[in-house]
Amino acid sequence: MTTVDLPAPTLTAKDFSSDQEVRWCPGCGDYAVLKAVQSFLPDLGLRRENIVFVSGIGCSSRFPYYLDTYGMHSIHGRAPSIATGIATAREDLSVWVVTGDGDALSIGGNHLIHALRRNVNMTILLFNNRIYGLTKGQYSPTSEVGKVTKSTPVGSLDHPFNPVSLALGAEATFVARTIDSDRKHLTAVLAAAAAHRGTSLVEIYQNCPIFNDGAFEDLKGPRAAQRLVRLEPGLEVTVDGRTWQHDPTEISPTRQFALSRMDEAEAVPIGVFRQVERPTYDDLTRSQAADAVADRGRGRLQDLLDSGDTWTVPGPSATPDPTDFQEEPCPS
Amino acid sequence: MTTVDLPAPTLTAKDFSSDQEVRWCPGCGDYAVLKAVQSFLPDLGLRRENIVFVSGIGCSSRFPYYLDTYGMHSIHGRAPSIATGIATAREDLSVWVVTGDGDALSIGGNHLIHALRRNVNMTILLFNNRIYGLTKGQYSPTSEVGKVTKSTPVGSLDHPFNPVSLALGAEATFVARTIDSDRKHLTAVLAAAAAHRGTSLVEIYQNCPIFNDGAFEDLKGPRAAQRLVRLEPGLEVTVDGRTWQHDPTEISPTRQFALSRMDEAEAVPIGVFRQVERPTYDDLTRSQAADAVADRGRGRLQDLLDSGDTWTVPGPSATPDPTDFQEEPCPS
Amino acid sequence: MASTVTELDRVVIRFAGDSGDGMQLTGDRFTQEAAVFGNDLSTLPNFPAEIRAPQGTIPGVSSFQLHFANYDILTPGDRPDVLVAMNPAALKANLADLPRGATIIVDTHDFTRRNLDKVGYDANPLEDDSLAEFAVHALDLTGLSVEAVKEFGLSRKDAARSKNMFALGLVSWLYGRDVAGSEEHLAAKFAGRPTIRDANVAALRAGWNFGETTETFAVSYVVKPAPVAAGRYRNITGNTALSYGLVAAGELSGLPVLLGAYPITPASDILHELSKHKNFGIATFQAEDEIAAIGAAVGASFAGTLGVTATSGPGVALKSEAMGLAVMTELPLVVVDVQRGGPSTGLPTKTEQSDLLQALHGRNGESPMPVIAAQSPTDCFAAAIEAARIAITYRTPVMLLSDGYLANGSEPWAIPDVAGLPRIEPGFATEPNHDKGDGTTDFWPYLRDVETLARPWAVPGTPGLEHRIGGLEKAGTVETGHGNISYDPDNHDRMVRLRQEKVRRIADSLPPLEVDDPSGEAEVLVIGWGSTYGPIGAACRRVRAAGHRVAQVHLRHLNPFPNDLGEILRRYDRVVCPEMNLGQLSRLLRAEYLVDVRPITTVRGLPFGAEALSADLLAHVTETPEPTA
Amino acid sequence: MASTVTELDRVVIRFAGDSGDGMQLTGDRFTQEAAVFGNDLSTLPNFPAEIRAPQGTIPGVSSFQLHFANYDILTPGDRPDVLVAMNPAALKANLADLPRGATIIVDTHDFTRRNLDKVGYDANPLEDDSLAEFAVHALDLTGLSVEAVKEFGLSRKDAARSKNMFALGLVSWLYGRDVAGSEEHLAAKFAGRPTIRDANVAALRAGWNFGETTETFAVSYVVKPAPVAAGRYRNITGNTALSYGLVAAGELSGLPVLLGAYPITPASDILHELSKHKNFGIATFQAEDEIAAIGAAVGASFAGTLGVTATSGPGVALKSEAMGLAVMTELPLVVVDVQRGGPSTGLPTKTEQSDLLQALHGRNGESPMPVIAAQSPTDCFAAAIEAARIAITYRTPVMLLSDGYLANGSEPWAIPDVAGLPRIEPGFATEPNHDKGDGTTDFWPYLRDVETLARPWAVPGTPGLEHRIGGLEKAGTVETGHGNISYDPDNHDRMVRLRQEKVRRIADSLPPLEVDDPSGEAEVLVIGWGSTYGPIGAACRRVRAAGHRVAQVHLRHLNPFPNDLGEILRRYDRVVCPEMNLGQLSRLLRAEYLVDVRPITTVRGLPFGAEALSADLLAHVTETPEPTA
Ligand SMILES: Cc1ncc(C[n+]2csc(CCOP(=O)(O)OP(=O)(O)O)c2C)c(N)n1
Ligand SMILES: Cc1ncc(C[n+]2csc(CCOP(=O)(O)OP(=O)(O)O)c2C)c(N)n1
Ligand code: SF4
Ligand code: SF4
Ligand SMILES: [Mg+2]
Ligand SMILES: [Mg+2]
Repeated sequence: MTTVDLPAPTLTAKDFSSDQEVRWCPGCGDYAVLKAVQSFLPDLGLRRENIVFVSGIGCSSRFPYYLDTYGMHSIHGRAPSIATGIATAREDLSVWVVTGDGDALSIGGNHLIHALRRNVNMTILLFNNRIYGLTKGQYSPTSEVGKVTKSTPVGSLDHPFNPVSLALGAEATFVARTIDSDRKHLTAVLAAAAAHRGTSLVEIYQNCPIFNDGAFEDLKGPRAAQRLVRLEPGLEVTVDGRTWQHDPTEISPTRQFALSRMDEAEAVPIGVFRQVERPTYDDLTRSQAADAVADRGRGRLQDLLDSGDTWTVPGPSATPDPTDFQEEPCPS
Repeated sequence: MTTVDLPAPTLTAKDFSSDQEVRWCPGCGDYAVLKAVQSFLPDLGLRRENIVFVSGIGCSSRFPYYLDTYGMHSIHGRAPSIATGIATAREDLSVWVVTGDGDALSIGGNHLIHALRRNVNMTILLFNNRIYGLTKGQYSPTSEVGKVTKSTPVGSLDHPFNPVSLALGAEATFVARTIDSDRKHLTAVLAAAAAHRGTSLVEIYQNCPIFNDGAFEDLKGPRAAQRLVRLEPGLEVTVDGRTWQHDPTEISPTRQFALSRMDEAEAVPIGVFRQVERPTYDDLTRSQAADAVADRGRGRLQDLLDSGDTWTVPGPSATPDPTDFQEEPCPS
Repeated sequence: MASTVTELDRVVIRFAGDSGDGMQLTGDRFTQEAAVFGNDLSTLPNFPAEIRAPQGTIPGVSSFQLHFANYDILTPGDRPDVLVAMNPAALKANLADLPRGATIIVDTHDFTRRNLDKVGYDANPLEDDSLAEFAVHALDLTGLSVEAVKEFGLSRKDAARSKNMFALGLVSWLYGRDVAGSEEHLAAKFAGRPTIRDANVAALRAGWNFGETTETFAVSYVVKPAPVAAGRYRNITGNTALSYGLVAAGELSGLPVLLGAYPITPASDILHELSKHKNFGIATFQAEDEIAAIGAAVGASFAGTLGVTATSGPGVALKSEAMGLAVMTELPLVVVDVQRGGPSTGLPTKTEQSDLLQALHGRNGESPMPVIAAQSPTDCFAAAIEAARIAITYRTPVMLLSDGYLANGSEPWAIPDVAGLPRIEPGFATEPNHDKGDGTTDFWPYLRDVETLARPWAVPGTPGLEHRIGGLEKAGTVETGHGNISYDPDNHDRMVRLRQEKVRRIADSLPPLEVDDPSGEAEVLVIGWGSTYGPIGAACRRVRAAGHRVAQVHLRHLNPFPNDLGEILRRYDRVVCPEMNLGQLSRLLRAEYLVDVRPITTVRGLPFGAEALSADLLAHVTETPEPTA
Repeated sequence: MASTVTELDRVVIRFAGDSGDGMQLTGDRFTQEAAVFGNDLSTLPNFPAEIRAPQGTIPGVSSFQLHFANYDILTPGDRPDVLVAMNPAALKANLADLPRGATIIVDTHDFTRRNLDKVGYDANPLEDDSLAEFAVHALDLTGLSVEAVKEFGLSRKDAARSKNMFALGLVSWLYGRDVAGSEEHLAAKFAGRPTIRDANVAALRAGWNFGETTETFAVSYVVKPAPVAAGRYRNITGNTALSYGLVAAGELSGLPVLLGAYPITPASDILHELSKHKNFGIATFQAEDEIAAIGAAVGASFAGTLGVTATSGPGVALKSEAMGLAVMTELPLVVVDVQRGGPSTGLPTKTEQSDLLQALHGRNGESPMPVIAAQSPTDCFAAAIEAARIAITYRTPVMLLSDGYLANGSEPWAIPDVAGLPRIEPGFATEPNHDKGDGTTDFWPYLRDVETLARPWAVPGTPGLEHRIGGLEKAGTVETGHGNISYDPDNHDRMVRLRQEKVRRIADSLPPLEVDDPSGEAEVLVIGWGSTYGPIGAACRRVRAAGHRVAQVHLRHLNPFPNDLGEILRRYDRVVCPEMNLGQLSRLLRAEYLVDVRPITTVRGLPFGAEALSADLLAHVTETPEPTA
């Protein structure tokens, strides 16, 4: 979220569509998310030029090309670092990161958790299809154990991350989950994420019909009602035999974490798990700079160069010919 | 922990001391941990040659030089990956990682969380002095907000990680915390960690008298009794107004996570937070290999090369002079 | 029924269609038929960068080119004699590559207004005279296929998907190929889905029969088998051959192999292939990133396994620091770089040779690493074994360079007899190697072999050899091999030179270079490395066929260079070096030998065309020599 | 009271003691005194690699060498005329560097059996004749200091810690230096701790008085001021000068600066220094690793800030992939590499020039990046501004090479007048630049300046210029600057050459090289780059003083090379290139110009000694020329 208020233009989804042809596979969940984002962006009330989308590498990371905002399709896993630089440099931009489960949690895991603990102003959309799409179907850090893929012909061995638990363990201030197939829910979560000042992580369950079709089938259609828990503030939830009213603004993350472990049992919670206020890294950086100017005045270069122990050599004095001197007796 | 039983030799702490002079600053907490480890290693009942210590870079990462076992002082942040290779290659080794708060949580954060979720057989000793020692005192990802250091002359801005919370969010199977000054507790935690099959993370609060002296002073001496909660199975604990008996073997990490947030209030828990069984990555790798041999027999190279669609060219036939041919009419 | 059968020496055929049209399978099968028939061959698949680009668009076109001949050929061919185009996009994307007079077989089914618009065809090219200079066979392949499989009750969509098999059948007929092998293949592939199997076989047969019974084609062709040495053959891609080479290296050295890898195009298939061979003592570890991948390989090597990591250029960049650790700790390690178009993400699915300088210099400090390259898909097998030999013998990380063209291209491979492959001796240290002077001994991990300068490889678990290694400078010369950390200035200078010399000595283990100069009188030498071997060879043949003399030498070893290379370069008046980069080997040769090596460069993501390259070579060969003083 | 005052041209003095003895401070203060007095000077601090190695051991010795003179000098000196040694370890570690006849001032206090044993002295060297060839002053400096400060009631340990100030006072007296400045410094430094302040001042004065009143020293010395240009001066280290250069670049371009950095020796001080100047619009971001550090810098540059990242060799290795992204996206970026001993972790606190080839080639693909180097501590200021000029003008990442010697070494700096510094024009794009042909316009992010080939820098927040950039190949030539992803083979070839040409054109903006050849008749040219400037200059002076002719040229620009370099190299019969690596610049020059550049190399973690280097040069200068054909 940007804090700088600019006259809100009246834009539509179309204003946010670039001239590039969208190139995902037919049926890819990314289309639905793109549509939702394009439709939602006008609601931000921001000018297009004040929005930046940064992505890593992966199918989902093509996202910025399709939005008529500023954007960078960067390198694998590093989008949160790049976004950190953008957000720290500029307070007037709304900074978005688009990433995949491989991009964000495999190669980019460290940047993600550090962005979360720093609480840099950015909204991270993590497209979780539980597979590496772009490299044609290897298992990912969110794939279930035993997954048979090109790189694991007799099944994968490693226990997956739960992105929500990981984020909560990494001191995140905003964590939410939604699903590609539910446009309304997606949009609501996007709105909450964008409104949050700090790092917002939104995990989006996204179907990859080519390499991991149906990963979230259970959560769609008629069965969805039993399998999904739609988190709302005040919703009564029960985990491990304990019941309470969900409060995303609770400072202690312990109950939100407990919620994130629900899927181990029956139901999968979607919605906002956590949303707490904490000063953001970039705002603090700017306020340290402002304080420095307030305390010491805007820096003057000449003063800086002249600082420290200096001395003055008076009057011009000819520089002697250096060949007159030698530093030690000549060796030969 | 290694599963391969070898006749247990009778060794002493001295057998585990290498001929290298120990080179930490006077009063560094690392000395105490080294002594404790050297004294504890004989209890493992393993041969020296079956023990490997791998470290990254940092003051603490000098550790392997001082132990007369196999060892590698590797590069910054990468020790968990190297240890993963060692553990996956060899089931008969006891693999230890020694790392600092910068090494493990800053540059090496991703390898750490992936080792934890994979549950590779290794014991990670994380020396947390909440500062970068070797590079002479910059703040670290565990430094408190507002820390004045060489790189943050007006105070650091970022919210620190809680290594225990992070580990629990990263699907760890064994997480513990101890402190350099309490040899007995340290040894007991080491014993539990070493006994665990899988990735054990032990956070060790370690004093750096040079760059962050007294960071854990509160937890030592007379005040320790009020400030420390010594976790034991069955200990009655209260967090956020809820009371229960601590059970590190509980499969759901939610209450263990809650415990890890205790320090936000008054008391700092030390001891074993979590210790659950889960197949290890390296064991599973070995069992997939064993299954492959059982199913298909030990691979025969000739058979592999001969596999697929092959054909046979009968009888010897002279290879013609390639200059007799040309692929297309010559351009000139 | 065709009236005439014409004999040809060689044919280049390209199958092109939408990504979903199964062109790679069609190409693979036809390749296999040509191989079994005894032709020599070379292939060039070309994938779109997108997983599934929008249907019917140019970026979505997938193609497979096959060159087959009755003699030994060296390249997949420059320009297709035959194009099979399954839709307007496939036609448009490939047309510019066709020589005048080429044959085009086109599926008319998708030439709808909508599809034509998608690719910017104002008029239907099948209906105006824009294809006048080609021999066009416009057939409703889709319709014919649907008809052929209708008895199986498939959905229309599934029925239409058999059109690639119809096309395969038709082309097989055209070149007199037997489809029995492909039928078997389909039977095996769709064993679990009998309807699909039967439909595909039916479409395949229908295609063949269509050629045989209709009079669409006046002529069919035969390309006789190539005279090749007796033996057992199979068709193999570079990535598979490289993977097999790594399996072989494990067997030949008696070492288990651990591949640490993070998926990346075009190297991922090495991970995929090796993950199938767990019963060979091969472990594959899909790491969280490239750094962890090489980290695990280094750890495995320390533990007495052959550590391997496979990636492409961006991954090599990330592994730089860890390679330095392997250089410093002197552990065996094979780093495979399947090069692709750069810089940065670049052109991931295209080929290039632009990582050579990165391989040599992409590490901090003086960090010498042997570098070798494979020259053809089949050669990837031997190159992998050679990389392992150097790594194990000299205790050093080795960079093995392949590229996208080798990785996915295929050619027939005379399957080697395993018994004839050379063994590799790991020679683990088993006991203390240093006399302390007081009657006792201890182990010095850097006490070197005086000849190879290799240090001992003492594996955890070996009693009495406990030791510590690391990335800091150490006292590790031939005289002082205890390996303790040393900040002594003179020691560092000696160590830096020693690590360099150790790599240099690898050259002493190499056979003399083979210079191909049939006339024995060439004045111009063409030098290359890696996958340009085929195109350079083909271009040289052309130059020679045009009546000129030219010599060719091709390097497997890029660091160190073979001992006789300088002498060879100086033997010629002129040295020319074609590369798929901006002249990287040229620079290295110029710096090393002060010879005015002239680069010929292409950076188009595609191998050199033999035709264009031969024209370039000819210019150099026929240029008047500069007057020498 | 000394009987005689002798005048000297120059003195090299080295303070050595345990890490805890405060030798760096002593050296700094004496440097400042010499500077204020008007001497020219050059310093070489030498830190132990450990934070605090065990007390009294050789690895724990910290030293500071200062060369001061009455003329302009170029190096910190080869061999100390005076060694101040605070304990046995300091004596032993430094003795070998002393020339016969040197003065040794030694604190006898720590010459106990236990301390002698620690460093392997069987006998006390102060008591046998092992120091016979030196002028030894064995004094109980500690005892004298404790005595001098006893009135302040400090603990014995704290009292003893004032011995470095006692030593400073004594040496100040010896060279007739005023200690008033140092007194002020102590007063400021310990303002909050008056007892410590007073004790230190007392020890300082006691040391001075000790020299003045006792007859320990028969002679005292004077080194007159050096004739230097008028102006305001200060002493400055390379890291500080480089940091100031970055602040200046921000001011001169009007851009905010964001430094993304991860601490690493010897680059960390740049982060420390810049973090102090937040009131200049400088933001410092201590990242989680080197990759995130450059990532943030790239992001900041995209956002219209000058992105900078500073590290050492291992960090550069990690940044390789991201530098490729900056090359591909053509964003301004300054990457500072303060080189240290490699490979791998190597010798972190020592200097080396071994990252040159990494700087040029350590990225995947053809990934050209301008590379420049600073040649002295003060020159780091101008070098940083030049790096920023190139980065901003050409929209490219630039590698700025410094090294451990420049970073920590210091020399007097004629403080520049800010008004005289050249402005740098960011020239942000403000409006659409491309005519769509239908009467409307749009923005093409890769529509280049036809002269520099730089692309427009359009910063988020600018309406109408919304665009997307990335690491994939794009259509971005002068003609087709829309920058959309392109897999077209010919486009890629053009783009690869264009990125190379853009970097090459930087050479067109450079002034002619300055060749220093006082005789105008030299036949041998010595070429260097970076921190060897001083030692090469000093060695050339010696060669000339010995009656020989030699020319010197020193490169700031390593990529591209200046346009006139080839011509200059060819002008000489012989070209010699001293480097602190195994000959990296030599290789580049040989490859580029086919000139037989002869390397002189040292990799000892220390700068060249002028004496040894002049001997090497002399050998080349006096060698009989080979007969030319
Ligand atoms: C440094 C580097 N390593 C590897 C790759 C290859 N690569 C590209 S995307 C990707 C993973 C994609 O998975 P994910 O992030 O889940 O995105 P998806 O395609 O599923 O949307 C990989 C391994 C790369 N481009 N760069
Ligand atoms: C790639 C790389 N980056 C940076 C460094 C410099 N470095 C060495 S140790 C270290 C951090 C040390 O902190 P920590 O891990 O907490 O260990 P400690 O010294 O406190 O025990 C850093 C930044 C390095 N050696 N390598
Ligand atoms: S591979 Fe999967 S994730 Fe990628 S574009 Fe296709 S459907 Fe979407
Ligand atoms: S700097 Fe701190 S952590 Fe490092 S050795 Fe010294 S006391 Fe220990
Ligand atoms: Mg994915
Ligand atoms: Mg630390």
